[in-house]
Amino acid sequence: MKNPVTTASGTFGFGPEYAPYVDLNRLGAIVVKGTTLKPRAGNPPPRIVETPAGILNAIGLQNPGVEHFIAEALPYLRQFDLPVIVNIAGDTEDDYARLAARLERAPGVAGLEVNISCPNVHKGGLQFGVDPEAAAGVVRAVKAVTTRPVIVKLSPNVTSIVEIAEAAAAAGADALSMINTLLGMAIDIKHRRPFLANVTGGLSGPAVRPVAVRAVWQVYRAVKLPIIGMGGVVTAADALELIMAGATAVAVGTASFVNPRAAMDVIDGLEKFMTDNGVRDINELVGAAHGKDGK
Amino acid sequence: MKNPVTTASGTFGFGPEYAPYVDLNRLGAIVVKGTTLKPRAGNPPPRIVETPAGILNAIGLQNPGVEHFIAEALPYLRQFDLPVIVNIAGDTEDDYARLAARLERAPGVAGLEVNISCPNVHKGGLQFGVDPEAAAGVVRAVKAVTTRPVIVKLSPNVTSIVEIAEAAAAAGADALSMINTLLGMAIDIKHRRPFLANVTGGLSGPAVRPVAVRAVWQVYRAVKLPIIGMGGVVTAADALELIMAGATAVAVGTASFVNPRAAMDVIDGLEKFMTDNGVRDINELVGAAHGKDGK
Amino acid sequence: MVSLKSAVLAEVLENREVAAGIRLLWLDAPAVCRAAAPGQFVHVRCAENLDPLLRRPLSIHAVERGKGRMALLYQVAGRGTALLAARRPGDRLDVLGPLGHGFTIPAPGRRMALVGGGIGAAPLFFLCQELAERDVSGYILAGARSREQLIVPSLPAAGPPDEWLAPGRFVRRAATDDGSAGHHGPVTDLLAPLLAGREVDAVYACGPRGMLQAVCALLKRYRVPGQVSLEERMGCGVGACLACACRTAGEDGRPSGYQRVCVEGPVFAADAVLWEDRI
Amino acid sequence: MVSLKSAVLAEVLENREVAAGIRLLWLDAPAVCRAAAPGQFVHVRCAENLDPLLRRPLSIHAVERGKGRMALLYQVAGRGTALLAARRPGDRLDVLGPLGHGFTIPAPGRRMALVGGGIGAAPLFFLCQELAERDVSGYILAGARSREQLIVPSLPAAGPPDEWLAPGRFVRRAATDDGSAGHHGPVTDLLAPLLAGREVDAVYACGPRGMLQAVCALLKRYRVPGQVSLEERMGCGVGACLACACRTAGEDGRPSGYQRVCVEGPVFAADAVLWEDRI
Ligand SMILES: Cc1cc2nc3c(=O)[nH]c(=O)nc-3n(C[C@H](O)[C@H](O)[C@H](O)COP(=O)(O)OP(=O)(O)OC[C@H]3O[C@@H](n4cnc5c(N)ncnc54)[C@H](O)[C@@H]3O)c2cc1C
Ligand SMILES: Cc1cc2nc3c(=O)[nH]c(=O)nc-3n(C[C@H](O)[C@H](O)[C@H](O)COP(=O)(O)OP(=O)(O)OC[C@H]3O[C@@H](n4cnc5c(N)ncnc54)[C@H](O)[C@@H]3O)c2cc1C
Ligand SMILES: Cc1cc2nc3c(=O)[nH]c(=O)nc-3n(C[C@H](O)[C@H](O)[C@H](O)COP(=O)(O)O)c2cc1C
Ligand SMILES: Cc1cc2nc3c(=O)[nH]c(=O)nc-3n(C[C@H](O)[C@H](O)[C@H](O)COP(=O)(O)O)c2cc1C
Ligand code: FES
Ligand code: FES
Repeated sequence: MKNPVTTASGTFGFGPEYAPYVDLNRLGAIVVKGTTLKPRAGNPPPRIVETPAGILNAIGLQNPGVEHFIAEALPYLRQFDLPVIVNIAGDTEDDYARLAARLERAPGVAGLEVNISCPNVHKGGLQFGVDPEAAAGVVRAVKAVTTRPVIVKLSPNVTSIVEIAEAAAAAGADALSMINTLLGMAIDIKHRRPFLANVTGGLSGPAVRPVAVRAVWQVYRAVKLPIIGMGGVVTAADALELIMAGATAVAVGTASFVNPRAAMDVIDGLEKFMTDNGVRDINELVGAAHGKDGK
Repeated sequence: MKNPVTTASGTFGFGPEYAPYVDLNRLGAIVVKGTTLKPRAGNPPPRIVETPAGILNAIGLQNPGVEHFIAEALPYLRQFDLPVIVNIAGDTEDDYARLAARLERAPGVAGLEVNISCPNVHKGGLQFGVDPEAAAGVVRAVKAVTTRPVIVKLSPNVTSIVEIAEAAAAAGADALSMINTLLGMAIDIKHRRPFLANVTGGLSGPAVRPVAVRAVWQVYRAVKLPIIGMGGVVTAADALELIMAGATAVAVGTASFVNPRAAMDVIDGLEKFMTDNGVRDINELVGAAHGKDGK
Repeated sequence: MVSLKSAVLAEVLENREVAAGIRLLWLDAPAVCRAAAPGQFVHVRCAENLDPLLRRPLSIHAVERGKGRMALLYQVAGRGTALLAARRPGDRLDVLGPLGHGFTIPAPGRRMALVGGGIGAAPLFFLCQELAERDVSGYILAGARSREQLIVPSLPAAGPPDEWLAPGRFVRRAATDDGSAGHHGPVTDLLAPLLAGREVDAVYACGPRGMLQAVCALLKRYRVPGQVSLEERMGCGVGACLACACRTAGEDGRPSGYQRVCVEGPVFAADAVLWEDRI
Repeated sequence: MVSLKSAVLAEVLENREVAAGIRLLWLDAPAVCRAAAPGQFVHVRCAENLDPLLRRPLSIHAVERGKGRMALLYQVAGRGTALLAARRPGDRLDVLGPLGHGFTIPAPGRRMALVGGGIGAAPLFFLCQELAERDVSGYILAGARSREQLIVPSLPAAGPPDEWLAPGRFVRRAATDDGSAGHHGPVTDLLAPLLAGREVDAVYACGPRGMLQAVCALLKRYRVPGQVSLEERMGCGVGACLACACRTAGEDGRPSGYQRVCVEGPVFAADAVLWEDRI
């Protein structure tokens, strides 16, 4: 990776949507929208509602399916000098394995991000993300059929994220990413009903950053795997919080909706911070807030 | 209760702090700062840090102990026409039982709020709040020695808040309150260390409201106990979200720091909403967002 | 090195109330003006901080390409638009756009009905501007709750160009729910006889969901083609988040999945939209 | 019915830069003025929305009771104070206070040293105002990084009242870290000889933590009483949240627990503060 900044799955489409605003060649990597075996229609609208310093979304994993991804989205992305990480989601262990196997045969896939934590599909993975056994099962199934690096995306909606992280690590994960959205909800008080058609949604944006920093901090101390940190990164300072908490890379998500160039601004801001503070290698900052009692 | 609005424990002191700004007689009830058997010094500063639409706090249950509470704070509060709910916290089941027993002999205690969910003390209860067995144990121990209504305060830092709620209900809780703070953290990037002396803290304020609404919604569907909803209530509209999700009463917390009259403004706003919408009894609105498939 | 688009910081030139709760905002935004087509929208950042967080979609109401000026016509509906209302001339506004897929410009000789309901009529003014030089004629039908909310009659307030409305070629008619101006009843009451009498070749409509649905039902009944501009809650505005879903039908009339209001829309063929009940 | 206090919406009268990055804000706030005592602070809501969420504590810098005007002297340090800097005359600012426990007004005849470091010197001006009519004399010692940041010499810029500083009774001395004004070195270099020479009966100090700690060490060494004004991160500002903890000692010098900077402070007896290392 040219730099430690990537895009959070589901917030940056498949690349072309933000290409008019962002030089994709400058991104450290792109993580594309969650992909499933079959095309998925997603949830009925409304799918989004604004909350204080955040949003709730319930897209429901709308996506054109892995075949379409390989036929259409991947060739587009391969024009760029840009590692492509494919976020995969399924209803069963076997779904994940089949997705990984199919993508193994697709040229230009730099890694897989295994989404075991989407709160917006009823069978779509959340059960895996909250149960260490189930999480490990998915990871093993994917690892068995792929040679690509496997990043496991963790849910914050658990009593102990460390427990799930450890299970994923033991099952062979190459890296961890966190956090997916917090399970939340908003009520339309005028109509006295849930705001989202899906009832609950996933909370993201600046509001959740403290939870993301804590998750990265805890997992960094417990598990020796690289972490991709995400959750509420808007500026380079936010990214630095996650990096100093232990993230090797960061993803920009909701912030892109507010500022299409957010990922670029984070890249530029990190460079400036490094220059201003005489930091040669960003890795000097990874986990820096743990001091000597870190790992 | 004159109205469904109370104060969230730890955000309104023991009453006198806000008495210059708020007519305490107008509150539905007051929930005082978490009280322990022995005085507790709390955590070293810094104890607070601002986050997007929220704050992280790590007070560490600083309080003068139950004897001082009974001798000093309670007589002050008894001057008012105001139900006093005492928030209690301990390190062991026995601590909770002794606190409840001691308060049983104190006149003017309208109820106990059992805090099994404070994230800021190392032994102070969090283990109870995340484990259904332990939660039930505390509730049974308290119920055995008190005739006062027992409200159990739940943590959102769990995989299933419903599971804990059900355990508390089965153990005899009279009501549930939720949510306590979300476990979070902030990094001071200038000094490359955690911002709070306690490292992690509890996230509260508007940022967490979607999580609170979701928790109330889920528990309302599963458990037939009154719910006191809290988390990010700033306005009457926010309170109505919690009420329509299933809360019988709401507590105003962090908002008081921003606007000392926040609880009054919520009371006035609820009255206005009821008048404008021809609602005679606030209970008509409790759980209204569940529609016919609610309970 | 590719040349990248970006949001612009447009200077506020004017921002005043033109009808009850409705304001007209002129911006200095030459790049947006150059690229804009009728029916497109801009995604506006209303706060300078994170509260409120998301941008707000607003249709392009008028464009003066020569001067590089464009106007938005907006209703103060909530927190974002209230912040917009507080912007003074000289302030800078973060504007992303033009975005989305607008109205098809009708072929010369066409007879059109342009139907606007409430603030939904905002984009019709820009459309009229573009049609002014073309040989297109027909009707502008404006509906509103009452006289105060009627938008089309207030269009000239947007600037000098009464002639932009090309009244010679477009007949204006109004309908209000309370009868305080024009026809007493829904605006579709004005449309139905035009369709029945085959007086128009196509209908373009924007406004509240209920009105659009009624328009589409009439179009289906009289087999007249049309286009409607939809609203949906948005995240990104550029097609990346899939928040702004609208269920559409394929050629065969069967559901073909969700389209994005911000990219495939906001203007859709009237017969493509499936009016599923919103929960 | 009790009469309740509340935050006031104070009109901004003036808001201008008076030193590098330091601004003076005059507010119309008669009720606050009436109740204010030197060393107290107000808790200011910098945004009208939720970002940033918390109020900001700022010392009361000057009070003109007759006119009902008060001034804050603030350094643009972060987002809240940057928003303050953008307020224009005529805007209204949500101000809660006066809050906290200020300086004890010295008895007549006392000889004082008032020590201010950087922006910490803000409350000393109000203190000087209150002492102007009293028979109190001594020294004002102002420290700063360099000439541009020196606060006390810029005090007259706060209005006409050079005489408020009662230079006849107070001798002013400055110290800068870079020697660009006054003594080249820390402001405690100016204090030490005064203490050694028994030239003052008491010392009041406010400024950065390190400076206050050094002042307290000198006071202990020379057994001179004093008071220091502390800063700590605040939530409520009224004593309810226990966020603003400061470790103090009892009469016996042993730790007596945490006090609240917003209620028991911000001004504490110099010998009560335990200077525990902040992590
Ligand atoms: C393509 C498009 C074009 C539009 N053009 C105009 C126009 O020209 N003039 C005009 O006055 N209004 C227009 N609207 C509606 C306008 O976007 C909303 O009124 C505005 O976003 C309300 O923001 P608020 O903060 O004031 O209200 P709030 O209710 O506080 O907004 C809360 C959230 O809901 C969203 N929202 C609220 N109402 C709508 C709505 N009707 N459609 C989509 N999202 C909504 C907001 O964007 C925001 O995310 C358009 C909407 C769309 C989708
Ligand atoms: C009793 C008291 C009196 C003060 N008087 C003055 C004064 O007269 N003039 C002046 O310029 N400054 C004064 N300060 C410091 C002032 O409160 C901070 O500079 C200010 O809060 C910074 O806010 P910000 O949003 O600009 O900075 P940010 O760094 O963005 O603030 C983030 C958070 O940290 C808090 N914070 C930041 N710095 C401090 C600090 N030094 N002390 C306490 N909290 C802090 C803020 O209140 C806020 O909650 C005083 C502080 C206290 C406690
Ligand atoms: C609209 C939207 C869609 C998302 N879709 C996915 C997805 O398909 N797969 C996934 O793993 N995460 C998805 N996420 C979660 C984000 O990748 C990210 O983990 C989360 O939003 C936190 O980061 P942020 O606060 O920067 O947005 C989605 C988030 C949003 C807001
Ligand atoms: C400074 C502070 C102190 C708190 N102390 C306690 C406490 O002692 N006991 C408790 O049960 N909850 C405590 N809480 C949690 C609140 O009661 C409440 O559950 C939480 O803040 C969410 O509500 P809010 O978002 O309205 O603040 C505290 C919260 C804050 C901000
Ligand atoms: S708003 Fe994001 S896809 Fe339309
Ligand atoms: S700031 Fe809340 S007690 Fe001091």
